[in-house]
Amino acid sequence: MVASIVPQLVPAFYSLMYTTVLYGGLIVAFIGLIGIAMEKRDIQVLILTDIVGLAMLIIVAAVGTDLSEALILPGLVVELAEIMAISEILISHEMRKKDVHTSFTPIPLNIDMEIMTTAPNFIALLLIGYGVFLSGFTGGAVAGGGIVIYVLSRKVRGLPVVVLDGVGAISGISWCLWIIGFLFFFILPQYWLLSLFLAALGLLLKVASKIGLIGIMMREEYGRK
Amino acid sequence: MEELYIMIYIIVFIVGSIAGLLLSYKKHMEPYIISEIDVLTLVFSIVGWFLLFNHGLINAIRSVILLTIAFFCIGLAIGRRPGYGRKETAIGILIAGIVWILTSGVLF
Amino acid sequence: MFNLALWVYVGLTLAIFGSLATVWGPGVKDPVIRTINTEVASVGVSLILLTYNSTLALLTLISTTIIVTLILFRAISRLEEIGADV
Amino acid sequence: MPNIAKLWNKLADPKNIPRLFALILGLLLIAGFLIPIGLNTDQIYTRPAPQSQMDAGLTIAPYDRGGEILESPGITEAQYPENSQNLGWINSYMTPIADMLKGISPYFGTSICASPGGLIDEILYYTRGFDTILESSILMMAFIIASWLAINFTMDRKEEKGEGDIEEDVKRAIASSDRIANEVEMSNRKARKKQAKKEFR
Amino acid sequence: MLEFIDLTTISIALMIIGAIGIVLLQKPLDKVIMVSVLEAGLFLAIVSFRYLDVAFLTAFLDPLSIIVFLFALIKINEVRKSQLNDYSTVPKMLKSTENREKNSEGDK
Amino acid sequence: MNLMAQILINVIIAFLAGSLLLGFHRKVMARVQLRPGPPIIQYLLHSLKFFFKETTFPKTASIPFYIGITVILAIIWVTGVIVGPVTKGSLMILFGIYAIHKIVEHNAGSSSGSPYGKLSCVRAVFSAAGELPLFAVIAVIFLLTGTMDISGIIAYQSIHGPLFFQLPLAVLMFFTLIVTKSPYSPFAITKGKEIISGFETEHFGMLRGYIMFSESIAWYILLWIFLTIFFGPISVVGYLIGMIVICIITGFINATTPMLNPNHSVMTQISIAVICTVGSIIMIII
Amino acid sequence: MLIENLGGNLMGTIPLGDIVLYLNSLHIFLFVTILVFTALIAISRTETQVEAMFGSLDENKVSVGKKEFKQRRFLAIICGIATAGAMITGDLFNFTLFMALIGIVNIGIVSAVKHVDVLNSAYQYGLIAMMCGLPLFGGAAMILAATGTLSLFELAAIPASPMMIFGALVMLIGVCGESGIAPFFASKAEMFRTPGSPFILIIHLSSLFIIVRFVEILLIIL
Repeated sequence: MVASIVPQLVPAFYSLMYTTVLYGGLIVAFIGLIGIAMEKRDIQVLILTDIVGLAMLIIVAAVGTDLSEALILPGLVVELAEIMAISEILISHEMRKKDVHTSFTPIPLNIDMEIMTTAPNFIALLLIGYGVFLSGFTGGAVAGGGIVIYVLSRKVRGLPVVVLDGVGAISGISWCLWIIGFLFFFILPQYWLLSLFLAALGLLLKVASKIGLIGIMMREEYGRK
Repeated sequence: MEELYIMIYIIVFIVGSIAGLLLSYKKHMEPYIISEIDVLTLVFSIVGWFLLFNHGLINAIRSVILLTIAFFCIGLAIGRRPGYGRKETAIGILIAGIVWILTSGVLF
Repeated sequence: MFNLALWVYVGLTLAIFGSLATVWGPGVKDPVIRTINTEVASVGVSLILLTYNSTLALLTLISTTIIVTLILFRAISRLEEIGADV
Repeated sequence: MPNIAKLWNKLADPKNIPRLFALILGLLLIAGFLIPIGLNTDQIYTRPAPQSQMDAGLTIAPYDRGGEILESPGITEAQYPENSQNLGWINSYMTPIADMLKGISPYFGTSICASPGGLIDEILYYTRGFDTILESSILMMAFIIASWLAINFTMDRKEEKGEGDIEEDVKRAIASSDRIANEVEMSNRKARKKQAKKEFR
Repeated sequence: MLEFIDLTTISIALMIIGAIGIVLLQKPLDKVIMVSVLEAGLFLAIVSFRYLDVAFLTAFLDPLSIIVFLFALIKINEVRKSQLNDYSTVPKMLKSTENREKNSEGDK
Repeated sequence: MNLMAQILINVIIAFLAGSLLLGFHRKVMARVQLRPGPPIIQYLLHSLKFFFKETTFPKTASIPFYIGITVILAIIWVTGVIVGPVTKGSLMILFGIYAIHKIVEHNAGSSSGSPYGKLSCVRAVFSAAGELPLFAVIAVIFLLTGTMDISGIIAYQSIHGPLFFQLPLAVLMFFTLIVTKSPYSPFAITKGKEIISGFETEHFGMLRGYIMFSESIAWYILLWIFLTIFFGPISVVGYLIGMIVICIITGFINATTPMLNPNHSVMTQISIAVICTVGSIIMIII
Repeated sequence: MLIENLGGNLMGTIPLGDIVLYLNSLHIFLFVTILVFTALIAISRTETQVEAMFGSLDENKVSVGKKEFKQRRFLAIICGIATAGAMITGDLFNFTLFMALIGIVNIGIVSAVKHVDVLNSAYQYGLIAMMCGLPLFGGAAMILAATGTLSLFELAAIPASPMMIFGALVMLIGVCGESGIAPFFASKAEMFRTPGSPFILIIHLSSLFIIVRFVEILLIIL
């Protein structure tokens, strides 16, 4: 019974498909990389690195074990974070290059979509609730998506810096929470349940708050007038 | 212990060089005069190089002491101001080399 | 039940097709079009993850793809506003 | 020779470097087609064949790894089982809500296993927890960089007057949050009016 | 004939149509429509794999991605329009070349 | 003899011998260029002199680092002596020490705030990009001998004969590294004369003394490693002759070649590194 | 190949589940050095770059602002700690993660400066760091697929197969790109033109140490 749940060796399907999938991943990576090699404009290269990241996911997933899935999960979130940081550097670089005296506040957007006034509250609530239930990286991403959409749809133009700092503080605290959880696993193994919850919820809070940050940064772009 | 001796040799060589430098500066204030052979330097050079190559010939004294003296003398000869002490060194090496070849039995 | 390998092939096809379209597709000089084209490749990857039963990774991928798109669009629109020639 | 010199000089331009890197990496990856590739089936953390658990009708497919909640550990093939004393307990654990959900429908395996407890937590927080710490540190650093840049350069540059004046920042923040509160209040009032009109009609 | 029309075939067909549509259609708004077709295909695929919760979440996140697309597109359109208004007398090509010259100068 | 005394003696030997060799190197260069050149002990006298000079600090310097970096430099090379001649430990550690040496060049240049230092600091990054691959020669040696311990490599050579004949390309690679490290070399972009003294420009007095002290040790250790890992167990006289010969050869090279532009320097080094590594690996396999 | 043959005798391990950190004399040397440097960074102040202006007798001073200083110091310390971790880790994937962390922090350290050229090279370096995700993680995954393990202790005992060598090569390219070895040196070297000597020091230090460590790992795999 037990042996049937988890096999000793990797199932035949994975080992049969491995070569195919790996080759596929290599092809995708090759296409993306050659595209980068041929591209000259900065922003285009940034978009193309996304493809390279996807190729990485394929190559890692091809192994087909629980470990490979555990390696994918954070990798995804990291990819996201790096794109975020680098795009920000690109923007600030271009701003520095231009004249300092021109105004850089985004052009206010004037759209009135029915869907944006009714749906987001519900969807965001649902997503956040579901994300909290899931916890961990996945939950963080889902809940973060909910927060983003909420912030995006509300009229929150001009949210103060303090809020950003607050979000940062939450994520810092949750980080500590979670490190404590991790250490508990090895120092006091008998409290594994407690450490499990510390870790899971810490990570959830951290990822969600960080992704929510994106929403706050977006509010200038899409916050309506 | 070998390293200790090496250190002593190097230090002695350096002290000899500094002494030689000071001596030659005292003797020759003027730059670049390729003079004839200086006898004192020649003596030091010959003694130094002779001892360096042939310390095995003298059994009465420990070779370490002989080598120390040798390095000091060599330093005195080599460490002269630029331009001085070259010929002396060459002669010293030549004589020491000839003696070494004759005594060590390479030829026979 | 049904042919699992077929799904993997479809996923790979979509991924390769999508990346090709992103790199050399029609009209990709416009960064907006390029960004939308990456969606095809990401759906391909999603299919592969689905077939490999990595459903958690699939969930995470779907939700991060949206956010990445958002970030890229922010960068694009911001740069266009500044009038940067990048 | 002058050509090589020119080429080398071109390499000193930062703009060319990512492209060169991409080119070399791409070519190297294509070389992977020449190499015999195969999956070693003796892996750690193996998983069942895809869809086999779903077809077997297990309630928390595809992440059922055996074990009973707080009674017996599940199965995990870790690299160093001797380093993890509670191996397998986590992937058999379920929160009460998850347990309830498990009873409701057989199609919620993924979300049940994503909530605290479950296989992924076993790997992510316990056996390979250090990896996860690093990953999320990367995340945190990236966000710190991005948000720092955003606050200091890319957002609200118009209002930037004195650099590094915290008091000024706080004042401005308070003022702006006041403004937002007003705005929100106004919009709420408007919405209420609209609502009232509709109801009245 | 009808045995072809099962969940698998339909979802694959939807995805392929969506993919081709996304690539071939040039206007961004058309592309967004095709994205929703593609994602519907993915949704069907997930359903055919019987992962209800994943399907449920996908069903929520898909519209969100469409909303994000729409927002961004409207925003970018507006930006482009406003820039066109500013430089209404200047053709677009000319403007970009002007920029390039400035850059190459700056790079020096 | 206990370990401390051995370390002390070896450090003194390395310092004195290194300075003499550097002085000799300078003499060779001078003779090649038809100048009389300074006496051989001049370098040593210089380094001793700096220990008795007044030490001043620039107002703009990044203070703990500005001072600390010279001390770190001295410490790492003393460690180098311990790992090398004293205990005959792992080559990897020497690789690490060499990497820190590059860091010191980098930070000594940047911490003063001087524009020359800054240029030298950027060039230190350039040169590190080229020199570390050259040091990867140790990987080739490992592939052949299966060990990283210097004592192990010596033992291997006493059985199989010197590596000099088995890995000629690796010898070339390491020799390029030695040329790079020698003063006035075509690759020494961090200390090029167009940026005054490079990273040392703003270090005076005692700090400069530390730098010169460590540089002579570094030169000695580098030559010592070269002779040890390619020529196997050789006697003191062998080391002496080998070091003098290497000094003469590098002196000839440096006296007759101009300094390369940073990019060219880096790319030349990396080309040599790649060609020699690949060549050596092929030779090992065949 | 035995692990002991590379960096001296094994002095101890720190087991954290599947990830086992281990120490030998090389690791201790690198670890202690990096921590010393990090401590120095934490207490040091930045330098002021002074240059004479062209055509007049004035001078041009560039220094680091206070806010910028705090941010960069924080990131530099994190970078130091990450490098220290990478020195002692005994797991392949863990090592690549440390590398990725170092990469992103390196970008962060220079991202706050005002020079346009430096920002540009930071961006280009950032692109490389993102692309490096593929060779690093992908290479590690290939080695995992070929051997079924990521632990360096296990890998040391397994004889190298072509696929492992390929994975290691792919990883090597990733490390070269991320640490700015020639021919990819330019984008990284240009980042060093900014003031803030202690912080840019750690960028260089981390990349050099990573190379030293990676050479060891490469030899373990082969």
